[in-house]
Amino acid sequence: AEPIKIGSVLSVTGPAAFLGDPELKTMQMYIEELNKKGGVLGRQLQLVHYDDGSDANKANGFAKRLIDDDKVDILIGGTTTGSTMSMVPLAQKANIPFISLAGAVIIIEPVKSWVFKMAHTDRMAAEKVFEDMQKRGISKVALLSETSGFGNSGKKETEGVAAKYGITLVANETYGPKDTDASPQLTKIKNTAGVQAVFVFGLGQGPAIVTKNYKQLGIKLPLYHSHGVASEEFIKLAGPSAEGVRFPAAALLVADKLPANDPQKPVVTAYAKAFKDKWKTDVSTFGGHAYDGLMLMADAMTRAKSTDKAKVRDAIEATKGYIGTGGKVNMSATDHMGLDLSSFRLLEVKNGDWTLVQ
Amino acid sequence: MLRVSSMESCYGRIKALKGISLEVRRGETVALVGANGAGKTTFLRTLSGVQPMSAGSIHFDGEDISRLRSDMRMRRGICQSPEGRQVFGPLSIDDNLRLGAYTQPKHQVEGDLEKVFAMFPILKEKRKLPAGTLSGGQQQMLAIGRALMGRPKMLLLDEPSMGLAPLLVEEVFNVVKTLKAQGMTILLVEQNAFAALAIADRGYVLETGNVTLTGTGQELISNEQVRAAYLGM
Amino acid sequence: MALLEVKQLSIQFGGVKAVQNVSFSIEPGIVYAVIGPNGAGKTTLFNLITGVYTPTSGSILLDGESIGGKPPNELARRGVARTFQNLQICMNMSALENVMVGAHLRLDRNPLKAALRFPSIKRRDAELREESAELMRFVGLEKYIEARADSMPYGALKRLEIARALALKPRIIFLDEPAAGLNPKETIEVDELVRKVADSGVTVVLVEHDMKMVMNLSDRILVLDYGKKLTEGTGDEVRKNPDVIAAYLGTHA
Amino acid sequence: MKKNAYVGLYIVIAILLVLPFVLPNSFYVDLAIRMAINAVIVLGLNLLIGFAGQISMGHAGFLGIGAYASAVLPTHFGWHPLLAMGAGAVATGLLAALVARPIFKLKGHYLAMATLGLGIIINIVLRTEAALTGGPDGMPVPALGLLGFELSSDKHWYWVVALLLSVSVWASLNLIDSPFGRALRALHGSEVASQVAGVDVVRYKVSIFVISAVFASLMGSVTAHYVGFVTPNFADFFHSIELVTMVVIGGMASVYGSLVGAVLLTALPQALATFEGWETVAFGTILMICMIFMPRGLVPTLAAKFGKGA
Amino acid sequence: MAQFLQFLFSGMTVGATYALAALGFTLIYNASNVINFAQGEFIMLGGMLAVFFTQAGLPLPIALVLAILVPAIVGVVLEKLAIEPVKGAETVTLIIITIGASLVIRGLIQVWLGKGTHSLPAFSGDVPIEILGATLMPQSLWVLGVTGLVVVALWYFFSRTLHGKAMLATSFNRLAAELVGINTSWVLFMSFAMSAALGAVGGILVTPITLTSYDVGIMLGLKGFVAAVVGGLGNGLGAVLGGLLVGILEAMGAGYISSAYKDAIPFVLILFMLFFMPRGLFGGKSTDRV
Ligand SMILES: Nc1ncnc2c1ncn2[C@@H]1O[C@H](COP(=O)(O)OP(=O)(O)OP(=O)(O)O)[C@@H](O)[C@H]1O
Ligand SMILES: Nc1ncnc2c1ncn2[C@@H]1O[C@H](COP(=O)(O)OP(=O)(O)OP(=O)(O)O)[C@@H](O)[C@H]1O
Ligand SMILES: [Mg+2]
Ligand SMILES: [Mg+2]
Repeated sequence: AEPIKIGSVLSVTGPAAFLGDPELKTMQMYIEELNKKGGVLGRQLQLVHYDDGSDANKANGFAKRLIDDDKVDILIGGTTTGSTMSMVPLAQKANIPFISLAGAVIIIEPVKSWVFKMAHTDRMAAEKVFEDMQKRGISKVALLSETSGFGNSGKKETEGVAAKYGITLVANETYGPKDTDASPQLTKIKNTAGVQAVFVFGLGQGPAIVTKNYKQLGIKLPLYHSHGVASEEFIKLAGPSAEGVRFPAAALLVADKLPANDPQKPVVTAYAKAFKDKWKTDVSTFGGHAYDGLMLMADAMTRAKSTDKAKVRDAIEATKGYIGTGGKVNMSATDHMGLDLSSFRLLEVKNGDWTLVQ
Repeated sequence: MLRVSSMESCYGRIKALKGISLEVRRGETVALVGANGAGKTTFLRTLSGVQPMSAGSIHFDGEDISRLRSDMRMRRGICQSPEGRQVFGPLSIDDNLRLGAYTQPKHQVEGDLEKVFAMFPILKEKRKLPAGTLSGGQQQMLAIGRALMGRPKMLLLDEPSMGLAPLLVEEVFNVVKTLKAQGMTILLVEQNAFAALAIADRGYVLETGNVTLTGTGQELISNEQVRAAYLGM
Repeated sequence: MALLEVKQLSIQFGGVKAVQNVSFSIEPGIVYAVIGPNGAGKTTLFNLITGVYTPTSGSILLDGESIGGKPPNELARRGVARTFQNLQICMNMSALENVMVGAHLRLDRNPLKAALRFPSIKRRDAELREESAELMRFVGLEKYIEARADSMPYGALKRLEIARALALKPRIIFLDEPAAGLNPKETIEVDELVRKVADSGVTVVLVEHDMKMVMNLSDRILVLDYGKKLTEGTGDEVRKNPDVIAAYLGTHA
Repeated sequence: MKKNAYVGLYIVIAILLVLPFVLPNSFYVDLAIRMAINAVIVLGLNLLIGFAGQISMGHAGFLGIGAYASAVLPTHFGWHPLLAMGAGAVATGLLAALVARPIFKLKGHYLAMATLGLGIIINIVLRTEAALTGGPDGMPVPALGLLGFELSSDKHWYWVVALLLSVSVWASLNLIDSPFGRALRALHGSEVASQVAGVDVVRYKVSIFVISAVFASLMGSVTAHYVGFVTPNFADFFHSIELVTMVVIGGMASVYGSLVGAVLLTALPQALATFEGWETVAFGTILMICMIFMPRGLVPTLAAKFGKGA
Repeated sequence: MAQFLQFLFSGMTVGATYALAALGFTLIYNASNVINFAQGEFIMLGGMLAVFFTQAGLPLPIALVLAILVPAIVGVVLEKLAIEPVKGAETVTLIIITIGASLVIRGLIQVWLGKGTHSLPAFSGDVPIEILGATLMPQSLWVLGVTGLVVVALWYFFSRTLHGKAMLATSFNRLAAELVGINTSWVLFMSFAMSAALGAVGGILVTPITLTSYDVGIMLGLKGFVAAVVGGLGNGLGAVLGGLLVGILEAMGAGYISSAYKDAIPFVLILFMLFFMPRGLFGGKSTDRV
């Protein structure tokens, strides 16, 4: 039979390569694996992938190519929110299911009939962090966000939910994704009266530099990050400065530390092991989103017993209780992500390793 | 000392030299005359190795230097004062002259500098100024001085009197005469054909990339064709 | 009234006083020569009058109107044209186009009309092409009408500059060493050329080291030395002036 | 400029007429549209860089202004898209005119750096004013209606853009072979010479800068409507460099070179997309090889080789 | 006061990395008038290779020597293969070539060493030095110190030695340089080797502060170019001051005005400065005459 064509546009190079790279690796690895097991619906899977270089305009062009020229059956990808959003109108127009791996809430709010997303939202990250702050009695927070799409959207959501947790943002600074120093911003925050904790919303090496600067400047306040630091690389880069940093992340990152009865345990340990064995690099939760997207698709197609686009879409929307690396997914007509706050775990760096904050 | 046989050189697809053969003996002064575009400048540049030669050969001091890089030719003693002066504008006059002696041993440089300054006092006066601010004629002096700093065995002068005041034209021709008397070999391209031929032992007439006439300086001066075409008489 | 009047003109570069308190005036229709040793300030004087440099002090009057410090394009508008001692040729264009640029001010320069290919513009351009070719023949460059500027020998480029300056239809033209790099025969050609230009009513101001040409052509001569005016007069007066002989001419002329 | 310069125009038109009927699917139509849009921008930029010899490394900034005018004004203020497009062009023109005078005091690398800075500033503003522009993630752009009928299908877009391109080529050819165009080329060759000939050098530099900026802005608007989504990448430094590269690869001061450059460099990333990790290396290598063997650009070098006018 | 000082230190540290990049530009520009947009990649190579060789288990001194030597060779290869063949081409052509080269270098490193970010341990530990309430990292002193040394060395070379003058002469007038017997190919060769090595040294020095990955060269190259132009192209001291100026403006901008616009602030000020100093802080006056 004809192979099932999976079209994907990922940011494998450029500023968001940090996310896109493990996503692509995961897709390649698991498509191979699925094919070894006989594929889906008895058909082999074929990945058609293009790298948008973290440029949303390119993503738009490639999405068109996937739909019109490659004639793929489904779209998985859009590493960044920008890329995703530039592809959304095309998917909607072409009536093709589209599973995004990006984070921002706007992807699924308002709901777009053909668009789903796997990653936790930035709003959830902010809420998870604020929840913990609330527990510790922190109410005055300084926000330091990155001027990338990720950080910018995170900033907006953070500002939006702060009040709900009784938190005021007494400082609101930004740094650039390629900055090599954030001491001026941190100095300013340090000298702001009343700050009780600092929340950094960024991705990749930026947060590591911020964390180092934080230590250098001798700031003693609790430091929170977003789920954007959820990879081993962060600890390596920030070194001892990372001690005590807290951030929300999917279960994947602490696969071996999960209690044995955690429903996600088998999924995440298997994925983490497979990924490390195959690529000899550490896992990141972003690769996990690709895994979830792919498996969800396979699941939906199996349930739909067809690759018919409308049927697959309906099947995805009907997903209930699917356990992925990101958590338990319960989709519905009004919720195209299907994750709740419980799917996020709060981690803390202790002795150069993650620990679960209970 | 110098033997050039059937030299050819092209700019793109246009052949500017079409097989020039010429000889200069040790201690001789040879003048090259010809109308605009005859190829005099091209010839000198090809000799110095800054313009590619597409055919022919150059022998200097018995050695085939046709394939030699320009700086190696300079080291063999071929120095040129180029057309259009080509001074190093932002560098001082002093530095320009010192660079003229780039291939020479250090100890002789100060002495040579003084010789050039004696020849063109104005250069000494302005020695710390950037060469680019000099007037046209002053730059011409600098170009000649720079070539002399290289202690040439054979000096190539491309229109050395261009833009010089009458007094200095005389001076430059006197310099050429003196150098000649000191035994230097000189290849002189001049529009001031009369003066050039007058001090030259021999001359060549170039026309659109070919040598059309040759003879001693006096012969050429008295040649009717030359008088009509180049001397305006 | 004098066409051009220069009063107490000076300019200084750092410590170098290149032109100092120079005054003179030029009557319309004559050939006026400026001579002097190398570095006397002749080119600088041209640069001042044609607006390339701004004077440190002094005034320049064209038709009684002050033009000191006005940009060159403004002066071109008033009929001032020039050539350069250090060639200024547009090497990215053909020889003919170089000449056509000289006629810039006499054309309709509206970009919109040009982009829409108004017939009037096209017609005028075709005429100008003819006119410019004619000018090239006039300066003896018939051989190079089709040539690219960057493939022309030095001497030809000198004349191309003259053609370009003439294309402006100037009232006064400044020639900086037009005969440099030309052999005696070619110099005579340029000599005749300048004569023809002057005869057509254009005032010519000439810097030249070829004394034969200067004496032949000029109605009046200004002699500069070290940026200062040494003397001014007719050819004969200047030739016999002992200061001029000592500073410039030598025994030779 | 020879008479046969216009022959190329007829060939271009002929190709544009035939193309939609031979392209296998709408992806290729899409590619053709993007090529044509880039070609128009590059034509304008080549007037500035190739003909007038003034480099701009910030032109994507102007493109960005146009694109965002078309996105922001209709979305947030309910403007008609055509009005927004016009407003973007006017704003770009004003901005370009405002900065041009001081900027064009600069030469060479100093000019390059100033224009680069200008582009970066524009980009940062678009990135930062997230409330209006959607920030780094960009924002959707409403569809463009023309005389009551909405441009939605690729074919419609194709014909619009093809017409724009043909007109632009024609106008560029006309312009460079006019007194205005000659003055531009002359000031490239020698500023004082052209000034002495009466060319108001500053004014010409400013005019062509403004013209090319407005071109870029308009085409930015067109792209925005066509793609339906804008991001600050429209205006970023790399895009500026990409545009300059198109000019140089195709051939400076060559109208048809602009087309060739735009077509090649729009197609190349698509062609290399399947190289998986090696795209950057391949792209860089191709750039270098082109420039090393054809330093004057494709069209002028080939034209010189086969003895035709450029 | 402490706050101001902190901004200043921070700006100087960042600025010194820009300055090191700018010095590389200066060196090549002075020999060839070429702006080498691949300069940033040499910096990247220095850092990445130092990380790679130390991780590969080589002893530190050998790792560092290799991390400097390899980029130097890359620089020389670039010059021989890509710059030498197109001598006399237009500036933009050369710019595009060096951009192409930077893509190739970056791409190869990406394929070879991956996209990860890496760090090197600081040379003299991580204990910040306190000065009047502000802190400065010892590594910053390394960067500043080496930058200072390089400037002095370059100044001496270009203004006091004949070989330095010969290099300048080559950039001003290649034809005349050849006529006075300068081997211009060798001059270009050396300039690329030196600036690549210099870039690599810079890369090694700044990695403990800035971290490194295959794509850090883009930003450093860009900022280095800006710094070199601000200082006045071709002037070593200018390059350093330009770098420090950009760095300090960014830090002050982030601290006092708006961190969102901190990258734009230096550009705005620089544009203003260029209007009054069209050839940068120390750019020589034009000596062209007509
Ligand atoms: N860069 C160039 N490109 C193409 N052709 C050129 C170039 N330079 C010179 N030529 C051509 O080569 C021929 C010889 O030129 P060359 O400069 O050697 O003449 P010349 O005898 O020195 O003239 P002049 O007396 O004017 O200096 C001329 O026909 C000229 O048109
Ligand atoms: N831009 C400048 N900066 C510094 N000095 C200058 C500048 N322009 C001219 N000078 C100086 O002014 C003096 C006059 O130069 P100018 O070129 O006017 O001489 P000239 O009379 O034309 O000489 P020539 O006959 O050699 O062409 C020279 O000493 C020159 O060094
Ligand atoms: Mg000549
Ligand atoms: Mg002069």
